[in-house]
Amino acid sequence: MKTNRRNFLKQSTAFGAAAALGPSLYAGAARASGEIEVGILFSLTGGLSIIEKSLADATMMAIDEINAAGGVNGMTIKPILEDGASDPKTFNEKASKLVIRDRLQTVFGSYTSASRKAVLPVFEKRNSLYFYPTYYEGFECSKNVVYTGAVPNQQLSNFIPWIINTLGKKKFFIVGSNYIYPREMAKVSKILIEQHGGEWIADEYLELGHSEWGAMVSKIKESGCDVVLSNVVGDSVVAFYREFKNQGLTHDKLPICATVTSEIEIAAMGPEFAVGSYTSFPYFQAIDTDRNRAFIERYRKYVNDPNAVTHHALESSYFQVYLWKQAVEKAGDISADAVREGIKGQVFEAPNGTVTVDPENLHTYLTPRIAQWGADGQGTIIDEYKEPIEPLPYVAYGETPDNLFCKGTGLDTAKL
Amino acid sequence: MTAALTIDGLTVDFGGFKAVDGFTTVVNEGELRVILGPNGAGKTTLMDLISGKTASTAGDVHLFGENITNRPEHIISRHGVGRKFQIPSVFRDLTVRQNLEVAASGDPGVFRNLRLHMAGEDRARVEDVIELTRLGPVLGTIAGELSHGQMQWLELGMLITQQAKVILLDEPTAGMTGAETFRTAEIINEMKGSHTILVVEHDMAFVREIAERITVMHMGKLLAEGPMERIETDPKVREAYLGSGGIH
Amino acid sequence: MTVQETSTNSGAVRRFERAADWAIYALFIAIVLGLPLVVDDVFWLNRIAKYLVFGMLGIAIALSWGYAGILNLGQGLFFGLGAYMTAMSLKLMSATSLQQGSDKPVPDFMLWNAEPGAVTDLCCINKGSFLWIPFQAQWFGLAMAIVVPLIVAFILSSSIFRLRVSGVYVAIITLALVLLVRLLIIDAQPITNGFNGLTDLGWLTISGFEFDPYMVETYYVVAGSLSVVLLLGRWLVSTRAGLILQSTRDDPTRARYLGYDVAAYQIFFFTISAGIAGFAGLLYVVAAEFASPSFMDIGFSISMVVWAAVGGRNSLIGACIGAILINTVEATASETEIFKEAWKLIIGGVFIFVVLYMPNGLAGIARDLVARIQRKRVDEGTQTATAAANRRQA
Amino acid sequence: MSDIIFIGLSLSSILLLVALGLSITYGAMGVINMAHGELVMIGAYTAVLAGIHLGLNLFFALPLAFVTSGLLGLLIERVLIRRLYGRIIDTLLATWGVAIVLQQLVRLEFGLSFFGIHVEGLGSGLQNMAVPAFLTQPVDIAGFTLQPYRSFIIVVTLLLTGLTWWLMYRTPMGAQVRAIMRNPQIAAACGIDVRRVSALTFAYGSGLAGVAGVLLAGFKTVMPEMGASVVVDGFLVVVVGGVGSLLGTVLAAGILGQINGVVALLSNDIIARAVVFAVVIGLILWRPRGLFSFKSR
Repeated sequence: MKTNRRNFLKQSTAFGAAAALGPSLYAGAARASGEIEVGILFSLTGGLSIIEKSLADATMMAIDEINAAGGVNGMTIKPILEDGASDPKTFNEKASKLVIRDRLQTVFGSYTSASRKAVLPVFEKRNSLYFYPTYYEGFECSKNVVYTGAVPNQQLSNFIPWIINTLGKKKFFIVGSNYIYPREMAKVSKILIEQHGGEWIADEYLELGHSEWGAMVSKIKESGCDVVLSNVVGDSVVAFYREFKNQGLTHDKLPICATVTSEIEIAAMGPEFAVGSYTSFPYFQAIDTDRNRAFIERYRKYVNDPNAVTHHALESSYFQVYLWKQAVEKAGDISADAVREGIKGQVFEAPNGTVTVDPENLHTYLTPRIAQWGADGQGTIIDEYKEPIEPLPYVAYGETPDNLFCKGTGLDTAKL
Repeated sequence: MTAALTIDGLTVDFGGFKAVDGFTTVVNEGELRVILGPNGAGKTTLMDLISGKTASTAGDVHLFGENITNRPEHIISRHGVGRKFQIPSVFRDLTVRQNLEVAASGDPGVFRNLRLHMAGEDRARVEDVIELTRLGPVLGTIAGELSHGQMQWLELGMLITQQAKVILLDEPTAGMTGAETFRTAEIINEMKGSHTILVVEHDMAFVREIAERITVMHMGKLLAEGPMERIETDPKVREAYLGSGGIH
Repeated sequence: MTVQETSTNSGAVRRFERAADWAIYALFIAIVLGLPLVVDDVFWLNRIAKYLVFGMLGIAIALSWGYAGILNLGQGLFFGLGAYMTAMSLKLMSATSLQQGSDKPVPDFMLWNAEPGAVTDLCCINKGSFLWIPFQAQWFGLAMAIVVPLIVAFILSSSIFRLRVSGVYVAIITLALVLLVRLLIIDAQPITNGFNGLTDLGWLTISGFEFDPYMVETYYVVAGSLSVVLLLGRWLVSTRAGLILQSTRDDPTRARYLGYDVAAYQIFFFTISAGIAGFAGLLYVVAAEFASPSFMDIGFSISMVVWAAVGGRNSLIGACIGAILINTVEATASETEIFKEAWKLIIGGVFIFVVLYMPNGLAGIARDLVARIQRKRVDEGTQTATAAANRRQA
Repeated sequence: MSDIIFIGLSLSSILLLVALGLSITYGAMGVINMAHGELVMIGAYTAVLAGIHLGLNLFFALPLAFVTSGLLGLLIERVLIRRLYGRIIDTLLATWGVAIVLQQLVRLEFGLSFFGIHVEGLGSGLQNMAVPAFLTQPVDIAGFTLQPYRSFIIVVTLLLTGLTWWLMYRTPMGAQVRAIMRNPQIAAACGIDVRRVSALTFAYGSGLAGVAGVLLAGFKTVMPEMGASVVVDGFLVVVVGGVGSLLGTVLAAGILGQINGVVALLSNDIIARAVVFAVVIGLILWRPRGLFSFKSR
């Protein structure tokens, strides 16, 4: 049985009535035999719902697909969806609801690091598993989180050398939103830039969500740089690219090379503002494989929007459910400990290609790609690694594949 | 007799316009002084200057020999100046009793007031004032719901509770019915002697009822001073009042 | 009816109201403290503990807004300061901070932000890290959670009220200030961990006992604190100072002419209110295990005011109950399947409804109810008294 | 140098654009309309929807958004604000509720999403408004790069300010509004239909918000939350300028915009924001009634 999400909401009205009666009743009723309950925790309201709703949709779609194909070990997955409301306080509260009251062993959720950090104590102290689908800054080594988004080395280790060697650009202006991810990306970038003989001439930040770029773009113009490395996040991205063009800068002379600008932001700004700029991600909607095309088609049908775009965090939200499924099947148990053991080394053919969970740090092997944006709002993939590369969450501190900091036994702090 | 209030050359300059200009007078302890003057003579401004609402630009105000010129309102008030406004000013969301309790301000500091009950003498005084102002029946009423007259009496009662030594009254009978005016005059007459009172008033019938000495102001200056009968016959006063229709 | 009779009646009314008032307080505190006897679900206890903390914020708002007439749209500033001070201490107690040895705690994010080769010690790992040194003592962080908000509020309110700024202008200043501090905290990433806030904290530990947030003991700490704050606040507003404060709200000029230094009263109560908010921040961190700059979002500060409005801005317990109630409704609605995406509509609608039809909030409704019962009682009482008097005369 | 002034000027014009509507609804009518930002957002969505479904460009969207937001403002006034005049803090709380509702309504496509209907241009995603190409091509004039879109915003803002000034100070309607500002009771006694004039004034202020929304949509993302951040800045400008003073609002927007621009260029945007907040606090402490004010009531 294939249900789309709107139908899902309607069907669950019946459950809703039960839920209104009382929390404990609901938990009891749903815990019927032949079901596995998992939590989904994204913002359905508030500013971040713009992106997080699509992540929740992708997660739901994967669950529906798995259920339609016979479930996990013959059991149906029963998702419990909670709204983080774009507020770390709410995330924390809902996480404790899912983990402590509903006693769930697995929750899929979070887009921002701030929300992940707010829920982490709940998962670590109650030993549940959190599947986190977003690219992030690294520097985390939790045995209670499975990270399926890119870490800095998976976005930058091909990007910076490519900018310097292939594009021939050497003077970097680094700009980002003022929080940890962009600052950490900048740190890794600087190391790579210097290694490859480039130089960075500025490292500037703007308040998260700020949309007034006049002064910053003017600085970029005056700085004498020949490439802009953007770690700008969220809706600021749109204002940035628009201001960039309005001040007469063009991507053929001074390209923006971005680590966060995805299909969503491109569609939101209007593709004409981004034509010719670059982004590095493991996944693009433009990946030209049958598997990806089918995925996009299914997703569009699922959300009932023929123009819906797919992007990196969305794709990770989707495939991480499958990784979890395989782990449960391998372990034969849904407990967090069993799934953690089961997921180590788990391989899945995702829309972006083969993904593998690193048995040591529970991050995911992904294939870095660089795309150049076109007038249709889609990227053309102009460079990609031959194979998935190993996730190194501590790369900024000298972590290498031969010298891992984060292992199954925990973080080796002596190496920091 | 001791001088309660000594005003010496008091002047305020509002950007070239002198609302009060070199005004000088002495009010003795226990005296009831009425200040008369046509509109714009500077009577209310004079009260603002004494009570600290407006800062003077020249001159001094002494209260029982102490200089209170341009001190903050609450300090002047603590020295013993009480003021009643033209538009009754009471705490409209508090009950009548609470208004009077707040007025018992012998100990005005924050920390000294972190206690549940008033001192016994304050409580006794509040009861006396309730008696005097005949507000007994409405003690539990929210002050904002009182009649105009009751509100005026409450304000007077608060001044007595406050134990102000010098009381400034700005048109205490404005907007009152005849009966209310009569009652007000009664209260003021009872206050006479124990308080020094300065009254600004237009209602001549009322002034005759209460006045002892009268000071006439004109264009911010002192025009004449003396007992009622002399003022009424003073040619300067008559002249000044011609423009605004004379004393009536 | 003679004067004497009305006077006794009004006295009786007040006595009855006071009795009803105390009854409500007693009932509330009994329910809050007795809740663990009925609810044995640790999740719900923890969740309610968080809402009790918000209830404490409601008390802080009612104190400054309802009783002093000062609308503080930046109460989140004091809540946030309290939370950060507490979280700093608890952060230094977490396993990740102690990985270099128990005598040398360093928060993990400092290691992470450190320049290569920096000394990994609180003294000098970065420019501001020395500020953390005293927070190694837990009592210091807990004390600062209240002291720092008190000091900041004292300085702020001294300048505001000495300059006789009032009304909406106070609201705008506090609003701008909370925005400013939020911005600075996010920017001072090396010592505050910026946008992500302080997470991965240790548990509050008092003489060896660790307060796991999902423990009934932790609930009692919060519930007990709330009860104490509530009674303390009730005592404060019942004192003469509380009465005088209300008079300054009604007519500051009159209060000045009675000899009161109005600013001093405003400063005192504004500062107390900030201290309560700081204490609430402390307890929130104990129950939720993190501190975040989102505590200083404008939306949160405005929400607090709305909670107080729903419960009744002129009533400490009303505002407290309002906060608890709204948060419970929010949580329940957002966890009910049919409201999953529509719950914000409901909350918005409730705010509008309350402002339009319940200007004094729940407390106003309760007061009306008490007054109605009372009037009936007094009427009956008067009738019997009059009847008795008539009989005597006859 | 001219670059710095231009950046400051364009920052000022955007502040003023949002503050202008507020200076009417808050300054003139004493209503703290927290939903003003949402009226801006509705204006922006009007432009997006007009572009997608009617094929109308920016210039047609401007009047359309004015009417849409104006009508919505009228509705809010009739249903809500009307009962709250004189209760300034209550207007803040009630309109906060309105803001929450409006945001969520747009996100839920006015409830249509429950029935599986999707309207392109609504919903929780990011939207954008196309800007005519000639407004995005910078022009070089004697070494100074003129940005047409920024200049366009500045010009429209100036025109709207002029129009508002003319309405308020040169028309009988404006005289009535100013009379109500100073004393509604006496204005009513003089035969002014206070209810009607207030409703129209509020609608006008709301309409200005709609226009601001269209112009903002040209350089930032259109999304349900876009209004929340602009409204606070708008209030700061109006309060610093002096409640009820159009000149004060213009001046405050000018000062704060220039400070922001200069500091942003000399150090960075974060410090610039911090400085602006600090200046606002300082100015209010220094002149609690604003830079320009008249005594009212």
